[in-house]
Amino acid sequence: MAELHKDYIYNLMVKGEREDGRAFDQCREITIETNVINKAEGSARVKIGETHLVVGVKIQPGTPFPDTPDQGVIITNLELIPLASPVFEAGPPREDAIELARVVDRGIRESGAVDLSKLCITEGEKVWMVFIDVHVLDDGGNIMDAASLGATAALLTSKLPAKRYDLGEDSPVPIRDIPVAVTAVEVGGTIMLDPSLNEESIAGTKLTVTSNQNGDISAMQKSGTHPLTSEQINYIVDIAIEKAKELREKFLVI
Amino acid sequence: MAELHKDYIYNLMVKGEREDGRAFDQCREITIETNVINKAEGSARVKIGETHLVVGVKIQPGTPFPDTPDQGVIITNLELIPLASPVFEAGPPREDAIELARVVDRGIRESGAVDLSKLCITEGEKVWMVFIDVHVLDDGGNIMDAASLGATAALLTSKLPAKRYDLGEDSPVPIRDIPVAVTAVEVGGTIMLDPSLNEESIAGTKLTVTSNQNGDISAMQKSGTHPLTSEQINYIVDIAIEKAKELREKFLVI
Amino acid sequence: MAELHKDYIYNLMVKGEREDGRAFDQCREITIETNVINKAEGSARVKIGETHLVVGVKIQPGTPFPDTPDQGVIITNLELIPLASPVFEAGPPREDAIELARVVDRGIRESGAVDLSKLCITEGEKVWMVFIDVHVLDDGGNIMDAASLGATAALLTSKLPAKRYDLGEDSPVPIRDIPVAVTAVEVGGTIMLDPSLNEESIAGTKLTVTSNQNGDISAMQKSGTHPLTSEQINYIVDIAIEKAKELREKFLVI
Amino acid sequence: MNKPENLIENGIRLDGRKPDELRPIKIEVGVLNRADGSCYFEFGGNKVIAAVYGPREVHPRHMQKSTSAVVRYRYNMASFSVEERKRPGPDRRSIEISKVSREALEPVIFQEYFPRSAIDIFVEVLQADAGTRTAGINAASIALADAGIPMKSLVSSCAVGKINDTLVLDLNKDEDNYGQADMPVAITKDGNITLLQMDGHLSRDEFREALEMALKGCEAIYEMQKAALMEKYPAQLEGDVIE
Amino acid sequence: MNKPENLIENGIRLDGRKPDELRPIKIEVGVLNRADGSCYFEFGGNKVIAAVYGPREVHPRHMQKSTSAVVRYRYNMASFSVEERKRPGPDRRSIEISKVSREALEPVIFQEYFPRSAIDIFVEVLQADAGTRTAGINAASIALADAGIPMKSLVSSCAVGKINDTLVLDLNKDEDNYGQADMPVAITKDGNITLLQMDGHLSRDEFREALEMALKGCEAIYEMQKAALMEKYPAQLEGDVIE
Amino acid sequence: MNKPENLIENGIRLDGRKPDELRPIKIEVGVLNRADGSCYFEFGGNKVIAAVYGPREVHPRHMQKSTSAVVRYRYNMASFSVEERKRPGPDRRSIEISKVSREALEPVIFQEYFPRSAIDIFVEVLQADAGTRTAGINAASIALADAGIPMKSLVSSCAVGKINDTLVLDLNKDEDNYGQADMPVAITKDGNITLLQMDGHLSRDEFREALEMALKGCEAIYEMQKAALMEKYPAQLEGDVIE
Repeated sequence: MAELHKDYIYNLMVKGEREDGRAFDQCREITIETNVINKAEGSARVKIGETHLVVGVKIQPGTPFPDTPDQGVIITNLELIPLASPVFEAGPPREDAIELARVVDRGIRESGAVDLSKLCITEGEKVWMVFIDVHVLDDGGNIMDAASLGATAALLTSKLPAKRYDLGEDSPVPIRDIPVAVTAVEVGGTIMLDPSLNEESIAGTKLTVTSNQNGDISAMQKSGTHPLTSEQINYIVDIAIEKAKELREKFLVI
Repeated sequence: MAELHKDYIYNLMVKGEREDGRAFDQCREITIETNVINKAEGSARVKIGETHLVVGVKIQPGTPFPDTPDQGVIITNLELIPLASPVFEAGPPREDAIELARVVDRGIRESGAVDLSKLCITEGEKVWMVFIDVHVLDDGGNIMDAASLGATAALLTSKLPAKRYDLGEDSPVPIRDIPVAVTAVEVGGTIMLDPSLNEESIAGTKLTVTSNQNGDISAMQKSGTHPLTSEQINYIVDIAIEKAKELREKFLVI
Repeated sequence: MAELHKDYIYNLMVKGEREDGRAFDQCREITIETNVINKAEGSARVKIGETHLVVGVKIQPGTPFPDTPDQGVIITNLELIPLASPVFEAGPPREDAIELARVVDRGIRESGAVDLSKLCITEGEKVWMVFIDVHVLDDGGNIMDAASLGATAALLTSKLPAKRYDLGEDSPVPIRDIPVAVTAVEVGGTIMLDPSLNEESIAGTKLTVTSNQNGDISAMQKSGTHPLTSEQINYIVDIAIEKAKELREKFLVI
Repeated sequence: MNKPENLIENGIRLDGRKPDELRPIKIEVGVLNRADGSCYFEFGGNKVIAAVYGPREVHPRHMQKSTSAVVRYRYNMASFSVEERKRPGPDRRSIEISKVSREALEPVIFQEYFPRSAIDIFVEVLQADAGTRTAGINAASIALADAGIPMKSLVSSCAVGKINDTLVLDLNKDEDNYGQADMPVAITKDGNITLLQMDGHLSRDEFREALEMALKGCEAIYEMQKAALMEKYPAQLEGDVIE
Repeated sequence: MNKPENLIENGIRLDGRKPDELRPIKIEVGVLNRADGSCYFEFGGNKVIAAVYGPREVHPRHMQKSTSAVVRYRYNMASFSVEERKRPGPDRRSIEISKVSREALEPVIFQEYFPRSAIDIFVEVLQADAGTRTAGINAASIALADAGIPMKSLVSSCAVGKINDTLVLDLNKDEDNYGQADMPVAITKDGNITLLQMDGHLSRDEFREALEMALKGCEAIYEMQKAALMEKYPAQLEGDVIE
Repeated sequence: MNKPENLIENGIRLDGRKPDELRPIKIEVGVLNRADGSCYFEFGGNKVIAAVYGPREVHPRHMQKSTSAVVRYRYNMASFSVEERKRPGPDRRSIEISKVSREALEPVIFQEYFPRSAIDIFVEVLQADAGTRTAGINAASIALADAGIPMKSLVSSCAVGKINDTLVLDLNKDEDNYGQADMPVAITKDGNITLLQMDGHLSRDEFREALEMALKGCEAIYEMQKAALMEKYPAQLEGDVIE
């Protein structure tokens, strides 16, 4: 983005405005469509403003980790493929893609969203492996929240494909909680939710807060080089938990 | 190759001639020598004009693919090592090497040349893995046909090394058909078989046709950016099948 | 190092002197501290002059190689991490790191230092895998000898962690010999032991001689592009065996 | 699905199609914001999306061509696009498909208009059901037009196969798995062939017939591609090369 | 260790610490010869070593920034630093830690003083016992000062966690394995937060309390970092930014 | 072969050789068309081929040396060259062999004649039977001469080993597998040693004797190398450095 445009956004912000007319604590329009990929055990297409991605969940039997022989495995991947942005490149995932994937993963794992013990088939030998793959198609900013929403929505519609592997009847993935990640950016002291691509490009820091059904926090990640004060962090935590509640009720009822 | 030399070849061609005096549907001199590598289960050294390569077949027991538990496995590799040409580079195989390997592989696989079901040792557990490795030593053009000839010739002389693995007596690889690939190039509307390196460098497109003992086609691959007409393709198919018959009778009698 | 400084060292040498005042067959000060890493099964910190490295030995059960079903496995790694020198780079080990690791490895393996047959747990199924990892922290020259000393010292203090894997009581790694590597460089016809970084940078060739308790040679490696005469080599072998004896007695008594 | 006894009975295929019938096609032009041109293409059970960036700078520099644009093509399958999860990243199959797909499109692009620059084509397969490379080429061809890249023609692609000794157009997954031959083809609007691959078993005569059948299938697809572009760019296309 | 019944009893943790007590810390400044600055840092059972090279030339060139230095950070665990041998080389975890650690330090470095150059920070974990990233940041911050890199402040880092529903400072390995939450934090001397990660379960109120606790822990570490530097550089530090 | 009781009996080795006898050698000079120089070298059961390209441009540029040529050496084993199929691509062993082989040849090449350029040596092992690195160096040395690279001398290489407490020249595979020591050596025509590696067990005296034995073996090989070149280049070699 040109410097001039950055100044424009910055000046708007000083006047309390955003380029697209939103309030600072307002998200862009969100649409979620599930079961969009019939080869996947669960899937969701998420659009937040101009950001667009598809999450597919593949589930197959595999070997448990030695230290958790009675628990299933969740593996989250996210690729910033060059189709989605002129600045993304082919090749092994870079640090931002890895960070995004790991924060989505921790949100799901740490919230206990999936009851891993129910993914055990034969202790120590065979468990369900749940692969969550986030395929970003259009980067319009705040991939983090879109990916998190997509992952949760896809999991909510996923089935354990027991029949295919002669392991009985198919059943839904055992869901215990519905984590929602909400990201804010800080720009010159102002806090804004759900940053657009332009806003991201002038922000010094993002803070992602993933919260549970009961309003507790299950994961957080500060990303970026600007420091935050305790007050800013506490403020973001508060509005992120509120916003997560809204989003959960609107989009993620089981 | 210098532009001037390209023009020379092109002008010759317009006059109906080739640099080395061949007719358009004539191959260069071919020599095939088998059993040249005693550590391999089968091997062949092929020279077509200035092109020179060695194919080695290694066979060892391995696990079948889950979807074909009663069939052996064929894996074809081809490396364009930097020894063979100033333009080849070390490193993982590039798209041309991969394409060559895959076309050789499909020629053998799709023709049913090897009876894969006879490569099963214990269903679902142990089958013979046949590794066909093509080692190009000198690139004088038309590696494709040399590699295909070498792979077939090496297979025809290969043994299943049962003794070494305490699996009974050695026996020949079960051969059912003898596929032969023949490649033509198109240059300014003219079709030429078995292109030399210089001819390849001015050709817009190659077409490889692999055919069987009974004259049926088992694999085809167009490679290069010039379009071909239906007529050109049908013409190439016809002469490729004829030439394959010749080569089979001359070099590949079992 | 600047050319001027190279000339200075070279001129000193011609006068029979070394930059740090040592005799040509004298090593720098050596300190070895063992059991420095409590997560490792054995470890040693070695300083030779300004060179500083840590060797950690990890031991865990694994599968034997098919051709030695009744023997444990030793795997030696050495990384020239960018923390240790401005000229080291991140990434897969380069040829010098690989050479160093392999010479350390051969010194231990060929001397029979570890009784591999006693590392067998169940023939053909389970053996102890001994991983020797050399972590270079400061390159002050002659990493080779420091790594070798560290590897041997760490092995001498290593335990087979049988308890952790329910395989009985812990026991020391079965040691049969104590190999010591000693490296000399040749500069303009002069032979010097234990080269400092500056001396290494003007040396054309290094020769490492690893010898046993009984004074026999178990491994040698010439490294570098200057040729050596038979006389030079025989001289180095003689002083290296002497020096190894000294070092063994001083630092590596069991 | 286990191997069915017959893939075609009384001239009707298992999914109800006639031998020379294409699967349903759905085309959306310009579906992405960041890309210079894009296209979403459904071809039966295949869902692919193509994006075009360029002409733009070439990185790394040594890949530049001084007299024409470099065309690059990356065919990639999403991990979840197939029955058994696919490991992310390129494999030998996708590298070969990328190569032949690029070569299927290069002849129609006026590369010499853009020396030292790159035209990057990315095709992502979101759902696969046999025929992904043909779907990708169809999508990419539209995405190139959507990006405003000057082209001599669209490129249209479909496969012909053989099942139960019958030649049929546009194999689906089951027909591909249990069929006797598969032959993907791509053509320009003049019927010049820019992609041709085949594996399986075809006699010389079957091949001739199959090629004719493929050309007809491609022509039908070409009309749909043109219609989709006309809908998005009604004015510009009048009398244009795309037509 | 198998999961213990209680990780804290009567306000005393299994290793004898009080809830708000840090593990013992040992700092050595300037321990390496080749590096421009270095620091060995023991933090309970963690043993890490940090080295700083720079400002120096940037390779490859295209990574240069024309108006400021590039800061690079490589967190790496020695294969023998953990119970189960770690494969050498970067993994996803170490790549993420390198990123957030770099971002924890960048705000205090006067990067604009050194356009087109690189400041390289290398952190090697020789022995790991929970909290390696915080130990690494503490060490790196001292190594930067030892290298003479101009800085606005030191950066100090420690974690807060939750065990048996009690918030505790600076988790050790067992507390981390069997605890309910872990939250590493880093701050500048003014209390600005440059690193914040969390996973586990914290209520909104617990979070506020945990953050306060972390800030106090970081302040205590800051004093130790300053003392270690004062000991090495008694004269220079008088009235300096480090103070 | 299982371990035989004796590898040598009454001074005769299992393959019929005397202790100081080399295996049969076959040399063909200039066997490749594309390479600037090449040599096919059979050494007992070893079949290797060496190619030399250069002096030529260096890619990537930053590998250039401003005052001399860069010599590069790539030793590679064909997948089918050994009993158990070898995975394609370099491994740690081949990287080390490439390094010491390059260093065995560099001292005889007039590198300073060709600043900023590369001399690339490629050695492919088609069939392996112990001693591939020595066969490779012998072949590469001839290929360099065939390419017209100015050299001070040829380099000649063979190994000495110990079997049943007897020193023997030029181990074959079985002797290598079941022997007590292996020591590959390479020398210039003046007897200067450019390659020396050893593993196994040799006393100080055995080592001295082994080294002498290796030098004699190398000298014999040198004569064969020279003869092969003389046959190809009868005129030029008169009075030349190769002699």
